[in-house]
Amino acid sequence: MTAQDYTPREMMTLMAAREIRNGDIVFCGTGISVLAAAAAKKINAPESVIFFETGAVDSRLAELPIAVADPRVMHGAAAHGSLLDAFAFMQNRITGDRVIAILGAAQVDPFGNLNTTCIGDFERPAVRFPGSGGGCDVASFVPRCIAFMQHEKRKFVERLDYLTSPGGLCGGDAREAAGLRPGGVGVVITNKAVLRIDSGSRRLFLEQHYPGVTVREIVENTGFVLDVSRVREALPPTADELRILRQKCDPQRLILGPPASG
Amino acid sequence: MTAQDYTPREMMTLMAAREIRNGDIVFCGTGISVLAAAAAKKINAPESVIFFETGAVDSRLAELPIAVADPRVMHGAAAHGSLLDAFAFMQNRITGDRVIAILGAAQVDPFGNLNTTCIGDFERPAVRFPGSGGGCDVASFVPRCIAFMQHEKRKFVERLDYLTSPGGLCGGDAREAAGLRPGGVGVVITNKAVLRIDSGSRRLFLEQHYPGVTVREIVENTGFVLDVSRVREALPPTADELRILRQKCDPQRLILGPPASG
Amino acid sequence: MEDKSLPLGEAIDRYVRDGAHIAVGGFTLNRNPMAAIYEMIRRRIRGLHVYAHSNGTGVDELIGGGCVDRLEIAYAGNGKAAPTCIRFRKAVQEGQIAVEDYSNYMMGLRFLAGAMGVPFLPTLSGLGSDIAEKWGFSAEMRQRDPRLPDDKLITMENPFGAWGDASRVLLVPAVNPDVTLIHVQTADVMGTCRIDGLAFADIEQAKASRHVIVTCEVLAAPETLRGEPERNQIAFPHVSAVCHVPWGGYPTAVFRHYDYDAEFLRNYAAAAADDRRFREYQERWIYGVESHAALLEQVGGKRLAALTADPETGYAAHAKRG
Amino acid sequence: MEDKSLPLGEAIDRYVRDGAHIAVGGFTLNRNPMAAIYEMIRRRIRGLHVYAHSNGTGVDELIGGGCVDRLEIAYAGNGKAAPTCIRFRKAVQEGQIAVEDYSNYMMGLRFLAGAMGVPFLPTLSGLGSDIAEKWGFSAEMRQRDPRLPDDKLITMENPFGAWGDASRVLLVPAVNPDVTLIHVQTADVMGTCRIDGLAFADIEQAKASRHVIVTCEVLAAPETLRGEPERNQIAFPHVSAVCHVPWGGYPTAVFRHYDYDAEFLRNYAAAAADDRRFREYQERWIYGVESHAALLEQVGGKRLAALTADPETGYAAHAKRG
Repeated sequence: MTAQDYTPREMMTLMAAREIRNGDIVFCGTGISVLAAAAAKKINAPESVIFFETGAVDSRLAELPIAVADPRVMHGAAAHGSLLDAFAFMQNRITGDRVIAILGAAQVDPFGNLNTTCIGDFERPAVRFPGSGGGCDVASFVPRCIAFMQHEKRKFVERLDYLTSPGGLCGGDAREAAGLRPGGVGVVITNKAVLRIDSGSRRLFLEQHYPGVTVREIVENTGFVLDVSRVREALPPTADELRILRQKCDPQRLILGPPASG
Repeated sequence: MTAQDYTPREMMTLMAAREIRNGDIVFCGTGISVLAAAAAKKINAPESVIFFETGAVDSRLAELPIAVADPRVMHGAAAHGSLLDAFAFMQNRITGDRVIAILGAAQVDPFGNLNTTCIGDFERPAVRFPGSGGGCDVASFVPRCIAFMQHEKRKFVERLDYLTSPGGLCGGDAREAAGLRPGGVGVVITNKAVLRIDSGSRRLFLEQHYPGVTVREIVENTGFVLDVSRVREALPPTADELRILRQKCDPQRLILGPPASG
Repeated sequence: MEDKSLPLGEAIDRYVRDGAHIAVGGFTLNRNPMAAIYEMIRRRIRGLHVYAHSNGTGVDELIGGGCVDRLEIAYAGNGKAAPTCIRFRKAVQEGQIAVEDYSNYMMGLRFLAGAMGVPFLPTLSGLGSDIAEKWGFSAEMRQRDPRLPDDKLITMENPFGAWGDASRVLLVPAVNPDVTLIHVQTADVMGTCRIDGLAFADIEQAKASRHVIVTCEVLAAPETLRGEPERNQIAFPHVSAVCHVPWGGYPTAVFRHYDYDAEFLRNYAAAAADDRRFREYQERWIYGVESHAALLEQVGGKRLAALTADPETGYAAHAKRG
Repeated sequence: MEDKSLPLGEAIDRYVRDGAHIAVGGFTLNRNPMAAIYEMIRRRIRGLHVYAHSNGTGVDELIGGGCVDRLEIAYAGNGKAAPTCIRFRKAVQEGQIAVEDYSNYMMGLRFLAGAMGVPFLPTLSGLGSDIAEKWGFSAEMRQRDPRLPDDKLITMENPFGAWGDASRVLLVPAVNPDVTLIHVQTADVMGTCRIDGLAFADIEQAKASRHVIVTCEVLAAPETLRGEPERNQIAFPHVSAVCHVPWGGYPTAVFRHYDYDAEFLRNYAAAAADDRRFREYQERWIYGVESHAALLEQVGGKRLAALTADPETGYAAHAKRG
């Protein structure tokens, strides 16, 4: 199998799926986030539980939802709570500590803080994004968060235009000093690489580059200084992973998009 | 019809029922409180709504409940909320301002504060009562509260052994100064009389004595100084009121107890 | 028994004034009170102050309809059709509306605080974030307007020390809208409501509100709803008006009744990106029809039939959504 | 799929230690987890710290069983049978248990705060009352015990000024019990629960708790409960153990299954007033039977049949209760 056999989007999805462990309760957003959770459940973590901020717990997902309020998240769930129930579930340490969350972002800084609000000045932005949604809440509450982002220099920035969802804030013990519990984004998965928060420096470092992507290409597409000393090549998707992802998780390619040309 | 034709308990129930107006939402406790609400709905306020701290709204009460958690409050209600919903309904001014509440008490002071907790020292009481239940909450939230009590000197006291449910606190603007909304107990209905809070002095005064009960008897059975200058005789129950109360509201005399001997 | 049923147009006229503070139910592409929203646009309501969490479809239409001056919101995206709602984005970037940002949980808590009748509720969300730091409504604007709290959010030390494993909390102020508009599966003429599937924040929005306008798929007999009172989430004392509007959530989904119309949402998004095409869209689907029933007729029975929910799943299984 | 079903005795052994902080579901004479309570008494659990709102029947039995050292409670009455619960009154008057008083709403909010994961919640209830002023647990006791907040309640100025029409609020601290025991109509082996009729504070109690032991009338297939997820109030991640115990709420009522046994409650109240007769009661109904099934057998099928709920009303219509 060569790099041409799968798309970057497939690789991203599977890299996130691999972060999920059996027994994890997986907080899903819209799009690639729910696809990664669905893939994990079918591949490596059959006893993981998918849940949504809209309040559905252990949704069956006979079809892929295109939004977290899609009626497809309602069918066959164990229980339907409210928006408030879903966030209380994460804020409460007894249940919240078992949650792993998958979030999207428009900008990430070296400490894993996320911007999903705007580019430019908040009051009159050059580009406005949808805003926090549950992102700020989840990043505040959940010990393990995965962020998805396209790997572009303007997205990996030294300083966010707006800090929507707290990671390590300005590093060190800033997060705890602000009153937040330990947690926030610990790993960023892009179309080129996996970046992880170093427990000492509390900064993102380059952990894995995808097959066929050079470290140099990654560094050039990252807007802040990146520790690359520990980088290794990511394991490409296995044939089984790809088969299950394509045939069982998103056969309509609603989220995966166009297939690989190779 | 003479005074012998009805019991003091029947009179108390009907005096409370007369306080209820069409459109009122009636918060009921256990016992005579729910009976008064049921009587009002069948006699003078057919469009009143009965509701319970346990969360039942507009219960049908095909049979009388002997507790607010009796399954008889559940049957045929418009909706079942939680304990929290029921109290939020009263704390919220939009809905709470439409509520009239009927509470029981072990002691009442001149300002309409109630004790349902204990006689003697709280830490080692001579007599322990059940405690607040929802009483403190209701007296804090609801603009119009009715209290039921047996008319005894040791129950109408200058100073409560324990202030469970706030009325006017120590009088004047004490209630508002404490941060409470206007409200609390405005009327006390006993087996002998009706006492009401004066809007000026904020103290209870004797408003009505029951037929056959002298003002002197009432004063002797009240442990604090009572303004009797405005007293009038209460209208006795009408034949219709008694018929509906006995035949439609409590035919088993579960709450009314033994019938009048006369 | 008070009968609160009335035509939707009359309900809007009676309760939604220009400048009103409103909240709308639903979430992105699900159970938005679309018939009510289209009716507000048709009646050219102006100057609304809108409280929203993730009320995608409906809020974006209201903004596009020129109804909204101020918006307090957590999320303005609409699934695959519009990762950021397009009229929202345009209005914010061009400074046409004033926006204050919160998170979904904060907005949910603000409605809950309003429903509970307390001035605020605490959370551990957002400490150290720009949501707490940056204010879209200035301190001056807040002080001038008695309908706004003086502070957006307040960070406070935990008065119970380290109790609850928290050193600080963020306090979010209560919201009490003038009117909340929701669309539910079933209601009776008194106003009692039953929601199937996820309730989102509809219940808290309704209970926080001075008036509630309910549109419903099915107008049931009170006796029917009272057979299972535990399934009725909103009791009649909270509700001002009940309007029977089948398909009143279209083009968003209503669980166990119909799915969202992915094609309509996609066409909306495409039109919204261009002012001229957007005016054509509004002319055709909102101003050019006299009611929701007329809008549905224009959609056509065949297309609606394809969206009808499978009784087993509650949505239109195998519908074309790509 | 994790199967959490196990015999009740094993569940108690596994999760309820001497000295545990526990909460029990139900309200006065309805849906108390009586089988679980009798089992705790039978196993002579000691030193419990109990959090209760109005959990009449169950809490009074636990006190009578000598299981309770400390009690935080709003209301200890049991309807017509016992305006004040009798073993509770005796234990308090004789100083055998330490008691801290709250209101029902305060206790409900304390469970909700625990369920939400916040250190406290605000209310306007109890300002100026002795509930706020007098502490049953002294400041010294509170400071010594890390399982208790240092303050019973805190009165605070409204930090948002006059917002929400409130000058002050009372803050109530969160409760997170070690174990909550509830009895529900239906559960599955994973732990998902469906409660019919009023839920009281069971849901908040369960969600606030580190462990939850559920007893149920009916052990249903997960697929059955998942057919209507909106009717399931507690999802399986909150639950540690599920025990199938039909009539597990007896002698309290379980809506749509059976009524309370007014005679049993009356006899209990009569026995509770006298130490010797109370020991006889316990010997006969608790220590002298090996399980709830054996207790029910002693009650007899005929008496239980008379309590069986009318399908129309959910209780035993026309039952003798006087």
